[in-house]
Amino acid sequence: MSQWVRVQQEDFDLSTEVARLRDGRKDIGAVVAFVGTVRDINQGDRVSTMVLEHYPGMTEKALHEIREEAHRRWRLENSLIIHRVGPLAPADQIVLVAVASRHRGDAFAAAEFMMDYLKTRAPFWKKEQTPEGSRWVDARVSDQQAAQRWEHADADI
Amino acid sequence: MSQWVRVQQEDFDLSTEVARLRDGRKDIGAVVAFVGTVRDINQGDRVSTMVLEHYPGMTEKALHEIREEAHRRWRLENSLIIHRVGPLAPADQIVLVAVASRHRGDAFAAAEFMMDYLKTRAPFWKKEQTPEGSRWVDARVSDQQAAQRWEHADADI
Amino acid sequence: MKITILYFASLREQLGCAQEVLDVEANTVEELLPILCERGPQWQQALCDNAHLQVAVNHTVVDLATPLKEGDEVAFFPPVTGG
Amino acid sequence: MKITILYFASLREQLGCAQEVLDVEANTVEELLPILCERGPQWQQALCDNAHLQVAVNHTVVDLATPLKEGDEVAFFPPVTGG
Repeated sequence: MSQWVRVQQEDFDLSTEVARLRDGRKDIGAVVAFVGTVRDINQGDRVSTMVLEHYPGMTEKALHEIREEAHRRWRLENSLIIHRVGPLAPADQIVLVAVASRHRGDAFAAAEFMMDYLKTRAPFWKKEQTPEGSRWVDARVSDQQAAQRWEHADADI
Repeated sequence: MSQWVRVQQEDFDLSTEVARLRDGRKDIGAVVAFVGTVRDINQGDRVSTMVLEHYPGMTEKALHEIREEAHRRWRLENSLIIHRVGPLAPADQIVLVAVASRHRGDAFAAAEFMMDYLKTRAPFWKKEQTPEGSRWVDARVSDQQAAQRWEHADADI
Repeated sequence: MKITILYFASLREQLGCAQEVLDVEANTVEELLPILCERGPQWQQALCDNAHLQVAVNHTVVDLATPLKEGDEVAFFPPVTGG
Repeated sequence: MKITILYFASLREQLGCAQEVLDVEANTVEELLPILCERGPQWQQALCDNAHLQVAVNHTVVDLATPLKEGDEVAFFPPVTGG
């Protein structure tokens, strides 16, 4: 696993990770960081805990490919993806995508692209605990649609 | 000055500010944070230091209006803007815009909107020190164009 | 030829199987599927009657026509829900 | 009537003035400008010949036709460059 793509049980600290991403570089003018967190309501039901399962080996490969594709499409100085697995509770951090670039337009677009692709292409699955028992979370059509926005540009590669 | 709009000389800590923004709330699923930093090159010249001047009173009013407009346009749970003034050096943090929402699309759009409007509507001015002496930074056409992308929606208000 | 097959998330639970090594003659994923689905109705339902079934071979998502070879790692899983 | 006038950034430096209180008869910003520009060529250049001049009255960006009244705070500045 590279230092810019990590799958881990442990929590992460946003400032620490962004400082590592920036590495004191003076050619960086913009950082966009996305943090995904666990909500206590999903599809109308209360969620008490969840467990994130993944496909070790393929997960890291998929995240690397997403990161590399972002670096092909935009002018980026650096980027990182951290995704947690294992048991999580509401308000816990799940995922961090952070992008550093010279100008802000590249960082905003690349961070959103990376999240949209992660949501539809990285092999993670959520199982929620609700008052009615546990259930696997269904994939969202809205996530598929968000990812499809970027696909016209796939012809470039 | 409210706790969600701050103009200050002091630096800020990203994790601290995002934790304050989220406030442990379990209905937040997405946080997008933008950090602007000082680059050591601008318009082809080396920048050793800069000073950020502003219009006290109007600055806070302009930032509040930008924040409120973002909350009108998207479904947001919270947002904050911190902008530094005074002397700054390359790699220093200048600005933080952070947005918390249920779903990521709102947070990404609102954060980019707030930065685009801040760049063209909030009364800050940068004076750079370069090897050729000091100079006031010129406004960028690209920032005007970025802000104009959002203006079709102004008719709503 | 020997291939490793992995099942994830709801599929793993439905089939009661996370991983197996199978000695099988199947030129493609499409040829492998009926062999697995013959095992019983829960296999039929989870794999062959599942419009949302995702397949990866050697850590890359593929379609059913993808050829298989000795030593391949085939994974079956539902649509992903990370992030 | 008395109004407060503020100058920022490059305008403040060109004019050598950050703030003044002026007792003046001007119904609009447009009527105020020539009064200031009569002070000399650097005023003419910084304010009246400046296509990029920005004006705020009471902390709101306005156009030149905006009416003025006793106690208003008028600010002149170049295009903003924060963020």
